[in-house]
Amino acid sequence: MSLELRNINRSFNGKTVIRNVSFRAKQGEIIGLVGTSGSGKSTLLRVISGLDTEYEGQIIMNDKQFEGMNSSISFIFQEPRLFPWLNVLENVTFGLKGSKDEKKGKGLKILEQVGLSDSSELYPRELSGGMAQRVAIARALVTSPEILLLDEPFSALDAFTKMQLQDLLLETWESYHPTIILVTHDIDEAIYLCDRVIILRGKPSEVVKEICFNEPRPRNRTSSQNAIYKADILNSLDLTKT
Amino acid sequence: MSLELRNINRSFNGKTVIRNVSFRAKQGEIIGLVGTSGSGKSTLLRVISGLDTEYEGQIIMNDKQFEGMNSSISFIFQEPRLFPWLNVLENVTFGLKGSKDEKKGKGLKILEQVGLSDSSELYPRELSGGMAQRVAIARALVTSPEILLLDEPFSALDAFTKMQLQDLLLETWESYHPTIILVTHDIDEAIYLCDRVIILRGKPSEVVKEICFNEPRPRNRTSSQNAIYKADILNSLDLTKT
Amino acid sequence: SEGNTDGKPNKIRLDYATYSPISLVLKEFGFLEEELKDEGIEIEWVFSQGSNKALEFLNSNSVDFGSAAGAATLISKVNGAPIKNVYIFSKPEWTALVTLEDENIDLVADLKGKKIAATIGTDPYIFLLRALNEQGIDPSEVEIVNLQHGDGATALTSGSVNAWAGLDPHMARVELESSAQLLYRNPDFNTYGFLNVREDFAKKYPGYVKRVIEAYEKARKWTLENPEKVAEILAEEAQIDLEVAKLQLERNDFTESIPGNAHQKAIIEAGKILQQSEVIDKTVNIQEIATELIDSSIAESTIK
Amino acid sequence: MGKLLATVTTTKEVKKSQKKQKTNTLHTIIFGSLTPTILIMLWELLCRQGVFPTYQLPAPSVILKTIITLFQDGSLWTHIGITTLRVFIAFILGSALAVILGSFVGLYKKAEQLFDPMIQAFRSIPSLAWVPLFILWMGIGETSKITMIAVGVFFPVYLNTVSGITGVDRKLIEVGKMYGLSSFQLIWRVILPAALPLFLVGLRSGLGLGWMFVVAAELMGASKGLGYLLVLGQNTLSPELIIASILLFAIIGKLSDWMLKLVEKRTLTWQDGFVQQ
Amino acid sequence: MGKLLATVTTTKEVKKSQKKQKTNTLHTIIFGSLTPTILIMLWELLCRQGVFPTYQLPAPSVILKTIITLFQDGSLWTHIGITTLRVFIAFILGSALAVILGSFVGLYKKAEQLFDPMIQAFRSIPSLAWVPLFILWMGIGETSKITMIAVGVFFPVYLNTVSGITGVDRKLIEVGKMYGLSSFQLIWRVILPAALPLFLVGLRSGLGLGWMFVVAAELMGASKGLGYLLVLGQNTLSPELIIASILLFAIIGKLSDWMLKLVEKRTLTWQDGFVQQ
Ligand SMILES: Nc1ncnc2c1ncn2[C@@H]1O[C@H](COP(=O)(O)OP(=O)(O)OP(=O)(O)O)[C@@H](O)[C@H]1O
Ligand SMILES: Nc1ncnc2c1ncn2[C@@H]1O[C@H](COP(=O)(O)OP(=O)(O)OP(=O)(O)O)[C@@H](O)[C@H]1O
Ligand SMILES: [Mg+2]
Ligand SMILES: [Mg+2]
Repeated sequence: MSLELRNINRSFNGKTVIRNVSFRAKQGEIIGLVGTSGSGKSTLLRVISGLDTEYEGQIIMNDKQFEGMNSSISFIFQEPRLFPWLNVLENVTFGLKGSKDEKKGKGLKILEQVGLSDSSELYPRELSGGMAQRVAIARALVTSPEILLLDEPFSALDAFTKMQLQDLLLETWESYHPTIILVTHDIDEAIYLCDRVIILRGKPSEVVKEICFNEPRPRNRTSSQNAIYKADILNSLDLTKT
Repeated sequence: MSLELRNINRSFNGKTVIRNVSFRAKQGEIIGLVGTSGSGKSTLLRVISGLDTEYEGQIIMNDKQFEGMNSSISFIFQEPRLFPWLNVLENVTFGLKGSKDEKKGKGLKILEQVGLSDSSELYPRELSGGMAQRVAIARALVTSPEILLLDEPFSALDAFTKMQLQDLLLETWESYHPTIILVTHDIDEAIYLCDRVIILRGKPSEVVKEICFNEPRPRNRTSSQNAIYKADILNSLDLTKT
Repeated sequence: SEGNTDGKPNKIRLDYATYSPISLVLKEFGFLEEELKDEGIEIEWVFSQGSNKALEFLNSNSVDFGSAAGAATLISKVNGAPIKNVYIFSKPEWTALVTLEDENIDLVADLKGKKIAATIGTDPYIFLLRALNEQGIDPSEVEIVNLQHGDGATALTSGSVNAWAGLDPHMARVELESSAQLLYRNPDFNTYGFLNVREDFAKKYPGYVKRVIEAYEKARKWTLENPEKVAEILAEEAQIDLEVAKLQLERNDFTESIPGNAHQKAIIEAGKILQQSEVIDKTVNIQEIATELIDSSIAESTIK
Repeated sequence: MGKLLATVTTTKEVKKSQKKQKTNTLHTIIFGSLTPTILIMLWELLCRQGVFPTYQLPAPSVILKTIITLFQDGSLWTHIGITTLRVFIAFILGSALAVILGSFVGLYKKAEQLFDPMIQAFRSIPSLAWVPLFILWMGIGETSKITMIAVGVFFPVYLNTVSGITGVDRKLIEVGKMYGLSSFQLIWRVILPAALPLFLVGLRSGLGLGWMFVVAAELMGASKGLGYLLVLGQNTLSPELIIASILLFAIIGKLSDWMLKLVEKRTLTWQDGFVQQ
Repeated sequence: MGKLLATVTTTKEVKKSQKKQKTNTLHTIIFGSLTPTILIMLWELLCRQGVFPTYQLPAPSVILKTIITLFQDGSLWTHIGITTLRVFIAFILGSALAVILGSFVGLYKKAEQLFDPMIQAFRSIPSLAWVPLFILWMGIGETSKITMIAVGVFFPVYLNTVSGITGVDRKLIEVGKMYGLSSFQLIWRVILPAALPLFLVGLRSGLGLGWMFVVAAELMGASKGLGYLLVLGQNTLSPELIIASILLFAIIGKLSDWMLKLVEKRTLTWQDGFVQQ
């Protein structure tokens, strides 16, 4: 599904947070969204998801204007947002349709992939921070959505687990090419995963820069080109320079 | 305040999570705690803080055995844990004693330092993820505790803000030399901030390695020595090797 | 009520009630206050919603004088209440059997197999049982539905029951405003209005019991002389129509105020019926208790 | 139903849109009084048509006349005043006791084992049942009346306080503990605010029950008050008095609840809850 | 107070330690019956000493005898059975209606404006006031009795349902919406579970009020039931019958509450709340 944002503006209590954000994501593209804390990245994802309707501007999906909810979108929120009354497996299969066994099968498979097979019976209060985040990731990926909105999905994971899950995301992408919008503050991650990075800056924040990475995937995590990209992005983020 | 752990064991429902963890932190030392997701880092901090008393082993502070709570410890939890009914300033000054003006003054000063002067009147539900985390950091630092327990304090921050706050932590440390235990999954961060990194691994997890960094602070974020350290830590973390 | 050393109460507490018009008159004109003003005795008035409230107040030492139906007083006495009857505030015909015109019930005998509302243990209930008894109908041949007095009236007029053992002023009101009519009346099956005093008070301050009775007498005389005005007072106090109040008063006989044999007989009859229906324990000697309850001496010596 | 899916906004934003609605307050009031107005009109009509005879169910106009009469001879204010005062005092006392006991029971297992079983047992005893006992223990003065109403207030407040406390997020309590708060401070600064939503519902429930207990209270030798009016109406079979007092109960009860609801709205602005569509 | 500071553990761990306590259940029961036992012994003593005369407050032994007599002639089971049945049916009906109406009012602003003001007004009308109206509308059969009890059950459940719903964390609702849940599914799968703690307190409050409304219900022409026993006791001025029925109310009310409490414990194991010391 292709996705286009046209002149999105969003204000809270009269204070504009996002101004005139426009970009287009082709079907199957992975777009990174980078910006300092409080620059409106989560807000933008909420606008795209349809959860927030108090914006100005247009959201266009597959060339049709779109308002309200769309069940082919999955959203990994910045917090895990697990249902405390469901255990890990039930949380993961929450959005699945079909027979009980089918759901259970799919759920267990994805739990295996995020490394939580042992924990399928635990309740959210018994999970570590990173485990909860992995459950949230599993819950979003298991429904095979056409558009994936990821809000810092790997932030609570150690370097090692993080790499595994980044690769899991790429595998998922390989299998049916969903469109992915990935908010991240890990620039290496953006460079490793994305086709393009959009940088938000300013108060209210606007798109200040777009950087395309054309290397074919799978990419090298430590190529020298990466350092250049990284410096470029960090430079664009730096608020001290205007 | 010096801090020593002796043979700490902790089980949940009969399953041992941490086994025989012992280490000693000198007064004013900054110790990093690194391990994969679910390896018991947060559990260990809870044991040290006194919130969790169902452990086996001993905690010794300033050479006295210690049980229960100790108000000279501050804890930044893995989640922001802000009080939803208090605004940002009130959250930050929650643990302060003294006159109203005094508290407000201190609160505003630290909010300035974490870059949230504009947001002192906002309620937690109006904050972005990174802003909430910065409020939690401010709340912990403002009381000038003798021991600081930090559980992935900078995980929700963009690269740029993260660096600023790492420097803020070092400044705080310079001013009165608290003992700091820092759980992190950002290895660069550990190398930049810590005197020593302790690596937890296994199920149940044990201390598998300690690495000391002897460079004087402030350190260079991109020295070549760092890459070596980093490879070393990543290697120790890698669960595929046993 | 806590006495001084010289056998004088600080305060006398009386109840007043819409079913005792004399008490309303007494309160309205303050005869007793006037009488006892010089002695510095305070008078406190307590409103009684019904016989059993008045008796509850007496039992809990919340009032010194309480107005209740004879039968209710008897039941309370059987249960051991330390009270005695010293005065009769009226010979009321406050209860009768009521039906609606279109129920086609003309005789008590027609009640067989019908639903009748009554409040168990109260005068209307005793009246119903005695009326049935007179006709040789066993209580088990009718269906007695236990309803509070006012609810019985509502149940009757809305057709939930066929008949109702009614009580004034409800009865007067439904009579005037609906097609309800009195099926059977018999003033002698009513058990009189008893003014009771706590034994404790009577023992301590016999003189003041007398003074209260004197004041009641004064109010009674006034009542007899001014029926119109009494109706107004009643209508005002009970928030009912003047017409209803008048009808209710018509059925009250205020000529006899000294307790005596007639009263004793009435409550003994009531007591027997109550024993039959197991409201009062069968082993109790009603005769004895009735004699113990009614003390006519003070009234006799006060009223010539 | 589909509409529900449309928007979720935070309370703050709703406030903004409520500002828009301020001009629409009138609209809300009109909307809110729609149902009662229709019902009352229907009722009047049916009475005029003679479907309900007056001795059973008098017309609203008759009831209004009764209220106006009471109002004109000045006794209405006395009745309302005394009952409101009783409920007010009892509400304060009852809920204070409920908070204290509820906090103890919520916080300490020993206190729960000691008190809770008894309190739960008392909870299902009808108000009328207390009347003779209260008269016995406390006579028929204001003490017994106020105690009776306070009993009504007590139970819902108690129950909600206990539940509120045991439901407070452990995570927040831990923060309080890290700052070395004493038990009292912990209750005051963390547990009570966090339990506030449940506690406020308890207060509103308790107030409602307080109004209900007025009748039982005023059976104990009252000669003034709304409960007295009601029972008088029942004892003298005047339906207009009964219904007039029911209406007065409804109106005053509604007003008092509305005040609590305002407090609730004020104190819970921080809640990031579900927003109605 | 200092003890409170000691430990906070999660519910799961407490369960473990509760296993230890299973052997101590006896201890808990003994502890819980401590207060009532002492009170009853004191009461018996005072009665024997003649401090309370029997016509006011009969001794516990006398009351026990009354209950045993009722039990022996078999009527006790009828009284208890019929009242319990009424309360049970009314509880189901009343709380079902409360959940439905409460969900609508909680979810939709329009529904709130339309119904809530009226419901809040009705909430403070005493049970006794309904009696004549119910007889008028529904006669004196079981319908009016069950409706009366259901009215009592309705209000707390309604109030807590509405509050529960408006207090559900917006964040969780958003997750439900992202999965394209219909309004009904959203209520069933997200809102109700999340509002469960408040809702369960409402149920318990409602059940308690149901028991209280039994007396008013059984004023409407009952010839059996605990409320009937109580009113009979009041009409025939027999304190032992009054107190016997109060005791029965207390015991059965407590039992029914205990069952709901078990349900509460079962369904709320996931709660990560404050743990009593
Ligand atoms: N409900 C709200 N009410 C008021 N202000 C809000 C609300 N939600 C977000 N904001 C404001 O909007 C701005 C952007 O927030 P947003 O959550 O989009 O930031 P972000 O880019 O995701 O930051 P982070 O990286 O820290 O998560 C912030 O300044 C925040 O205070
Ligand atoms: N309350 C609890 N009940 C049961 N198990 C628990 C509980 N808390 C933690 N655990 C288990 O203990 C283990 C360690 O958890 P902990 O939160 O300490 O991990 P962590 O090292 O902080 O991980 P992360 O980096 O993901 O935050 C996990 O396997 C978790 O499931
Ligand atoms: Mg964000
Ligand atoms: Mg952790």
